[in-house]
Amino acid sequence: MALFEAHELHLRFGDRVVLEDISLSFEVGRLSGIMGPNGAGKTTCFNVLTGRYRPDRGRVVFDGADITGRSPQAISRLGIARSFQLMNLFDEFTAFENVAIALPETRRRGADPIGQAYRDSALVGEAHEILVNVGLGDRAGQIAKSLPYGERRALEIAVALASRPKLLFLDEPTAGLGSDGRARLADLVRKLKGAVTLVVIEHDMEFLFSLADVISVIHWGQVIAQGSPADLRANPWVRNSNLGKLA
Amino acid sequence: MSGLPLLALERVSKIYRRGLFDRTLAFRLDVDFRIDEPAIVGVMGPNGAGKTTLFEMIAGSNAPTGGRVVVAGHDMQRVRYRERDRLAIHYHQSYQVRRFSRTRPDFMMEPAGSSYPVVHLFDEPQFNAQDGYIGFMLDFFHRLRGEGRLVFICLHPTAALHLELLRQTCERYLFVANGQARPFADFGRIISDPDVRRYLGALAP
Amino acid sequence: MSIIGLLPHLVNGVALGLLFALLALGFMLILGLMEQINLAHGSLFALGAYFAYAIATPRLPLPPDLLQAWAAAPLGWRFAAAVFVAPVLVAPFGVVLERLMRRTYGRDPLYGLLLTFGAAMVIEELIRIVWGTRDYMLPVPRGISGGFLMLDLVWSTYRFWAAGFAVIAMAVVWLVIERTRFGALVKAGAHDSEIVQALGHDLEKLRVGVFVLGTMMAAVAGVILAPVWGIRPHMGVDAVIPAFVIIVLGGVGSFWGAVLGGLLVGMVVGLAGAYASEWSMLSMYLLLILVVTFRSRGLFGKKSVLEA
Amino acid sequence: MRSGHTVPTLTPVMIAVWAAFATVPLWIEHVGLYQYLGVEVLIFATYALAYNLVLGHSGLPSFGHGAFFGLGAYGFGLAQLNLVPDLWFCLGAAVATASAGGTLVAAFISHRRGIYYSLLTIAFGQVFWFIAIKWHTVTGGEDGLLKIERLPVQLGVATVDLSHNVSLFYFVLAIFVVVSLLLWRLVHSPFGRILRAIKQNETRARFVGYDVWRYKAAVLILSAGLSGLAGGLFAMAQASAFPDVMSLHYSGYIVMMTLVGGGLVTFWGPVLGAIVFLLARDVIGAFTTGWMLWFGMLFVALVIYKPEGLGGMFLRPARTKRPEAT
Amino acid sequence: MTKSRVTRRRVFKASLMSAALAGTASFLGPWRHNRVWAQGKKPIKLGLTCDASGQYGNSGQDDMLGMRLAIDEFNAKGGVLGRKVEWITADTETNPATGTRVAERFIAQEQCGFLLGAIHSGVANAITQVANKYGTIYMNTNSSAPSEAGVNCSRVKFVWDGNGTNFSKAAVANAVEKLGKKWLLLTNDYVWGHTTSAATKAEVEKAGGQVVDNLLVPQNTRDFTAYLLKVQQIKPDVIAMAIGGDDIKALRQQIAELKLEDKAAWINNQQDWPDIWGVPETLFGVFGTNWYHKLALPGVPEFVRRWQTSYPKAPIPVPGNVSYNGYMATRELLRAIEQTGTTNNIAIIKALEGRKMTALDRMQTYDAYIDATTHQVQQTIYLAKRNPKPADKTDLFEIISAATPQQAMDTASLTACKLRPYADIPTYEQ
Repeated sequence: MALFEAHELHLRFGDRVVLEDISLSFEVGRLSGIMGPNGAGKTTCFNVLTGRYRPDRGRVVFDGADITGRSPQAISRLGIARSFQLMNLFDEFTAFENVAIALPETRRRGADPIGQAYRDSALVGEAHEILVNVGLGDRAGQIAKSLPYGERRALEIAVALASRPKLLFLDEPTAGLGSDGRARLADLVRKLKGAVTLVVIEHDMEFLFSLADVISVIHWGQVIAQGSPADLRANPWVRNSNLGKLA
Repeated sequence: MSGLPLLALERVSKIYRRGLFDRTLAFRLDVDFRIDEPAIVGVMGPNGAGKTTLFEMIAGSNAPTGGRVVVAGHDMQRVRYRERDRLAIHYHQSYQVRRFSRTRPDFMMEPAGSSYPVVHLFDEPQFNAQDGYIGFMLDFFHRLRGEGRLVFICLHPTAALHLELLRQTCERYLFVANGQARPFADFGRIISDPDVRRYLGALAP
Repeated sequence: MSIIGLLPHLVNGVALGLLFALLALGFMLILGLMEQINLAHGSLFALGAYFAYAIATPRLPLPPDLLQAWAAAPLGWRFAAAVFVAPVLVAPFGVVLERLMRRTYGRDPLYGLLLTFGAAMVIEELIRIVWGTRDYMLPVPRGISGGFLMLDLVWSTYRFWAAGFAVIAMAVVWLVIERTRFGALVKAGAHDSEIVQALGHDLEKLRVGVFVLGTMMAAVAGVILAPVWGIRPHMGVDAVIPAFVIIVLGGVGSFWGAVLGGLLVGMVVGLAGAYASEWSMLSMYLLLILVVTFRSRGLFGKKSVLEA
Repeated sequence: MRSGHTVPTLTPVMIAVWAAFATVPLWIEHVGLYQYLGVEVLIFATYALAYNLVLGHSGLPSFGHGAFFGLGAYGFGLAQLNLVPDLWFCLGAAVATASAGGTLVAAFISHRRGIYYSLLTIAFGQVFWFIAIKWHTVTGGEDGLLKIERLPVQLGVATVDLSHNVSLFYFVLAIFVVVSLLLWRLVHSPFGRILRAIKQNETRARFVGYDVWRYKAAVLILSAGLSGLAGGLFAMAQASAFPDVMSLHYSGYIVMMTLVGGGLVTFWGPVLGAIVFLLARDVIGAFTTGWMLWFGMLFVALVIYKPEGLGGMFLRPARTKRPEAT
Repeated sequence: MTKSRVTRRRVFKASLMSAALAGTASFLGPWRHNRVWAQGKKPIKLGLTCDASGQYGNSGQDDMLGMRLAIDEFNAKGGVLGRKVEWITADTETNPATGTRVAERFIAQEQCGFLLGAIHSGVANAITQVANKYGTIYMNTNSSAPSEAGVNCSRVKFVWDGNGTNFSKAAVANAVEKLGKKWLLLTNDYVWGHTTSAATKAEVEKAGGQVVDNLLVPQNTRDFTAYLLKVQQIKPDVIAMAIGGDDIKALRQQIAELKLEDKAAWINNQQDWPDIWGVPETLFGVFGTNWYHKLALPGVPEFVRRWQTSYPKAPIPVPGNVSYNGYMATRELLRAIEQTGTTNNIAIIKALEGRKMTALDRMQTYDAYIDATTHQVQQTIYLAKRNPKPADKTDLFEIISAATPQQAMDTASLTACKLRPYADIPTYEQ
C-alpha cells in the first residue's frame, strides 16, 4: 500500500515552471530514492511534498488523507519528518536540546510558561536514546554549531527522528561528506530502513543504488524514469556510464 | 486535436533592429512549416542563428514580428500567459524560463484548452555521457512521443556523440541558419546538405 | 466633491508622489542591492539639504572676498551649484558609513539597521550643533519659483520643476542599474557575492560604489525637497519613515515598486490632505498595512534574505 | 555528559540585582541624583525586560513597542478616571489594554519575518501614536491625560500611600521583582525554549511541528501586556499620560536600552541598559543638550565592536563555561 | 547666573573623573555641590524648564533670555530679601516625559522653589502635574492653549501669555464686519489649534459670520499645497489660521510664494516673535501678539536696550513677545517674594492672585491683572500686520489695534477652571 502519494503536482515561481505534473508514490517500509541532475527540481519537489511550498495544482495524499497545501507543522504532526540539504539545526542549542525540542512531549508542554523545560525524565531519556541511535550518545551536551560536519548530518536525522515519524524525508544526507562519513551515514540509514518509511534525495548514485528499493529520476521538473535499482541499471547508457560502474 | 496540425508556423518572421534610432537590421528569421504528427525533431544551427528565438516563439514567450504560431489549433499569442505552457513548454538548460512580453491583460486572452503540453522544446539539454542520465532522458523523449506529443531537441553538436544521438533519436530535422529554418525529412538528407556539412565542419561524417 | 474638484488633488498627489519616489530610491538601492537597511538615509537626505543651503545662501567657510564674490553670483547659479555640489559633499559620509557597516555584513541585518539608527542620531545631533535647531528655507531662483495658473487655481511652479527633476534623477539611476556594467555587477553581487569575486571584481569597491550612489540619491532628494519641506534637524526622521513605507509597499528590491509605491503614497497623502486632512499621515500607514496584509512582499517584492 | 538540566528559580545574580535596587533610595540623593530618577529607571528596566522577551529571547525585531507602553499608560489613566480608582484594577486595565493592542498587532504580523516584521511593528506603532494624538476626547491629545493619581496600595488590612517617590519606588520594585521572576521562569520553561528555538531557526521549528505563528503571537501579546504594566506605572509616576512615549523615538530608545545593556545575550542586560541610558541622559543631558550625539556614538561603537552589549562584556568569562546559560 | 553654571560644569567634570576612577555609581553628582551654599544666606533658586531642542527649541531659548534678564536685574540690586537669585536650566526637549523628569529633578534634587517656562502645552501640563504634587509655584510663561487657564488650571500655576481665545476675541468681530462673512479655518491639529479654532468659530458665529470649513493641519507639516488648493477651491473671504511654531513659518512662505495673500484676508491667531524672525518677507495678513519691541509706550525702548546690552550675541537681536513673557513672569514672581518678605509658597500665591500691574509697568497699553479665578494674566491684546515702512530690519510689525483685557477676556475659562483650596497645597519655604 502506498503510504504517501503525490498526484500531478504543478508549481511555478513567477513565469518559471518548476514542477511539471509530478506523480510519485512511496510504499510503507520501503526506502524510495529520488535522484536527478543538479537543478532538476528535486529539492523543490521535496519542499512541496513536505508542505514548505503549496503546489499550484495537484494533490498530496498521506495515509489516505489529502494533505495538499497544509502547513509544515500540520504535516509534521501527522508523522512526516524531514531533514534539510543545507544544515538546518538550532545552532545555539546543544545536541540534546535539538532533539528534545523536536519531541512530541515538548510540543505538548509548549504552552507551559513556568515549568522547567527538561525536568521530565522520560523526555530526557528518549532524547538520549535517539542520540545514541544515531551515534551521538556522547555528544549530547555539545553545542550543535561546534559539532563536526558529519555529526551535524547525523544530528539532522536525529532531530527528524525525534518527532517519531511514520515517513522520513532525507534531503541529500551525504552532501559534503567524505567517503568515511558517507559510509557511516549509509550504515545509519540502513539501520533506520524498515523501522520507518524513508524517502531519500541523493546526488550520490552509489548511495541510492545500494540502499533504495525504488528510485525515481527527476529532471525538467518531472519524473523521467522510475524503477528498482536493477531496472534502472538495465539502461545501456547507465551501464556504460560512471553511474553504472559505481553501481 | 483531430485533424488539426500539432504545430504550424505560418509565415512567421522575427526581426530585431539595432536600436530605437538606428533602424539597421540586426537579426532576421523567417520560418514557415507545419508538423501534423507526433515526432521527435532535431534542431541544429550555428549559435546566434535563432534556435532559441524559434523555440521562444513556439512557446509563446517571444512574439513574432509577422505571421503566427499555432499549436494544436491555438494561436500562441492569443493564449493566456500562464496557460501557454499547457500547449508548448520550453526547457531552457536545467530550468524552464518564460519571460513574456505582456501586451494585453490575461483576462482578454483565450484559455489553452489543454492540461498537458503538446509541444516540448528541449533547448540544449546537457548530454553528459559520464553520469548515465542520458539514457533516462532519451527514454523520456520516446515516451513523450509515444504519448502523442511533439518533441524538439535543439543541439549544437560539439562531439560525434551528439550527432549520433540525433541520428538515433530524431525522426525529422530542422536546420536553422541564414535567417531561415529548413526542414529535412530524415538524417541522411540533412547530413548531406552542403550548408549543414559546412556548419558541422570536421564533425561531418 | 465632484471629479473636477478632485482633479487638482490628484495632480498634486502625483507631483508629491514623484518626490516621494525620489526620496525612496536611494534607500531602495542600498536595501535592494546590498540588503542593508540604511536608517541613516534620512540623515543623509538632511545633510544634502543643509549643504545646499550653505552653498546657495551662501554660508560657506571660505575667505571673505571669495565668499562675497560667490554671494554676488545670481541665485540661479548658486542653486544649480547646490543641486550638483551638495550630493558630492555628502558622498564622503556615505563612504564612512559603509566602512562602519562592513563589520555587520554577513550578520543579522538587524545590526546594520541598528548601526544606521545610531548613525542617524549622531548626524542629527551634528546638524544641531553646526546649524542650530531653527528652520531654514532654501531660496529658489525666480525662474522656477512663484506660482502659475492652471484649472483656475494657483500652483507652485517649483513643485512641478521638482517633480520633473525627480523623474530625470530616477531615469539616470535606472540607466545606471540596467544599462551599465557597474549596474550589472552590482546586481550580480547582490545576489551572489561569490560570482562577483570569481569574476575578479573587488566586491568592497562595488559596495562602496552602491553606497555612494545611494547616499548621493538621498542628498539629491534632500536638495530638491528642501524648498518644499523646509530644512530642519529632524527632517531626516520625517523623511526616512515614508521612504521605508514606500519600499515595503512597492516591494523590497524593485525599482518600479519604489516608483509605484512613491506615487501611491503621494496620492493617498495628497488626497487625504484635502479631504480628511487629520488623517493624511496616518493614511500612509493604513495603506501599507492594507497592502502588506494581502501581498506580504509588497506590490513587486521578491523573496529576500532579509526575511530569514 | 550534560543531559536535561534544570535552572534554579532564584539565582545569586537575581537576588543581587533586587537587593541593589532595594538600597537605591538610601543613597541616591547622596550621589547627587533624585528619587524620581530611581522610579523612572526601575519602570524602564521593567519595560526593557518585557521588551527583551520579544527582541532578545524570541528574535522578533519589534520597533513599535512604545505603543504598548503608551497603551498601558492610557489604560491605567482611563480606568482610574472613568471606572474604578483602585490600584490593582487600574494596573489590570493597563495590562489588558496593552495586551489587546498586542493581540491586534499580533494578528497582523505573526506570519511575518525579518524586515517585514519590523516594518509592520513600526507602522502599527505609528498608527497607535496617531490615534493617541488625535482622539482628544479620550486621550487628551497633545495635552495628555492629566490628573492621574498615585493610588494607594490596598493590601486588605493595610493601605500604603504611594504619593511619595520613595514609597512608589518600592512598589515599582515589588512589581519589578515579580515581573523579572516571571520572565526568568518563562525563558527557561518549555515555552521559553520553544521561543529560543524559533529565534534560531523558524523554518526548522515549523518542520518539527510547531505552530510558529501562535508562539510569535503569544510572546508579543505577553510582552505587550508587561510593557503595558510598565506604562501604567509610568502614568502613575508622571501623574499623567502623554502620547510621546508611543512615538518612534521612544520605541527606538527601548531598543537601544535593551541592546546597549546586552539583551541579546544576557537576561539582565536590559536592566543594565535602562540604567545606563537614563543615567547618561540625565547626567550628560545636564551638561550638554547634544547628549544624543555622545550616546549615539557609544551605540554605534557598541553595534560595531561589541554587539553583545555592555552586559556581554561582563558575562563573557561566564559564558564560555556555560555556553547557553542566559 | 552664569557663574553657577560654570561651577557646575567643573564639578561635573571632576565627578565624571571620580566616577571613572571608582567605576561604580557612587560618584559625587553634578548638583550636590549647589545644595549647600557655603557663604551667608541660601540663594533663592529658580528652575527654568526651557526647551532647547524639539519643535520649540528656539522659542524656549528666547524665553529663557527674558527670564535671565529679570534675574540679573534683581541680583544687580542685591538679590531678593538679601538673598542671591540663582537659576538652573535643563532642556525639556519639547517632550512631556522629559518635562516631568526635569521638574522632578529641579524640585526634589535641586531644591528649586520656583519653576518657570514651557511653550508646548503638553510639556506645560507635565510640569504642572509635578509642581502640583509638591506645591511648587510654576510660571507658565508662553504656553497659550486656552485649557491652560481652563480645565488644566492649577493653584500653583500662573499663565502669562494671552491664549487663543483672547486673540480671537480681539480680532474676530471686527474682521467679520470689515472683511467678510465666509470664513475658513486652518487649524494645527493639536490641542492649542483645536481650542483656538473653536473659540474663533464661536466668535465668528456670534458676529454673524459663517465658518464654511475647518482644515486640520497635522503638526510638523511643511508642504501645504493640498490645503492651499483646497483654500482656493473654497474661496473664503477670511482665512483664520491657528498654526504654530515652525509650521506657520513654512505656511507663510508658501502663501507668499504663490502670491495668495491677496486672494483672501488671512488672520493668524497669534504670531510668536521667534517664529517670524528670519523670514520677514512672508509676513502678511493680520495676527495677534501681546507685546512688540517697538510699541510706542514709555519704558519699551529702555527695556529693549537693557535686553540688547545683556545679550549682544542673541540669535534674535531684539526681544519679542516670548522673551517679554519670560521677563514679566520672572520679575513679578521675584517682586512678589520681595513684597511678602517670605518664600512661603501660599503667601506668594496669595500675593500673585488678583495682582494688579500697571500699563506703564508692563509696557502695555492697558493695566493688567492676574485673574484670581484662573491664574491667567488678563492683559492688552494687540492686532498687527506687516509694517510697510519699517524703520529698521527688526521693525516688522505695524500695530493696528489694542484690545482691553476686558474685551479679550476668555470668559469660558472662569467656569472651566477649578482651583484647589489652599489647604490642599503642600507648603514649603525655601
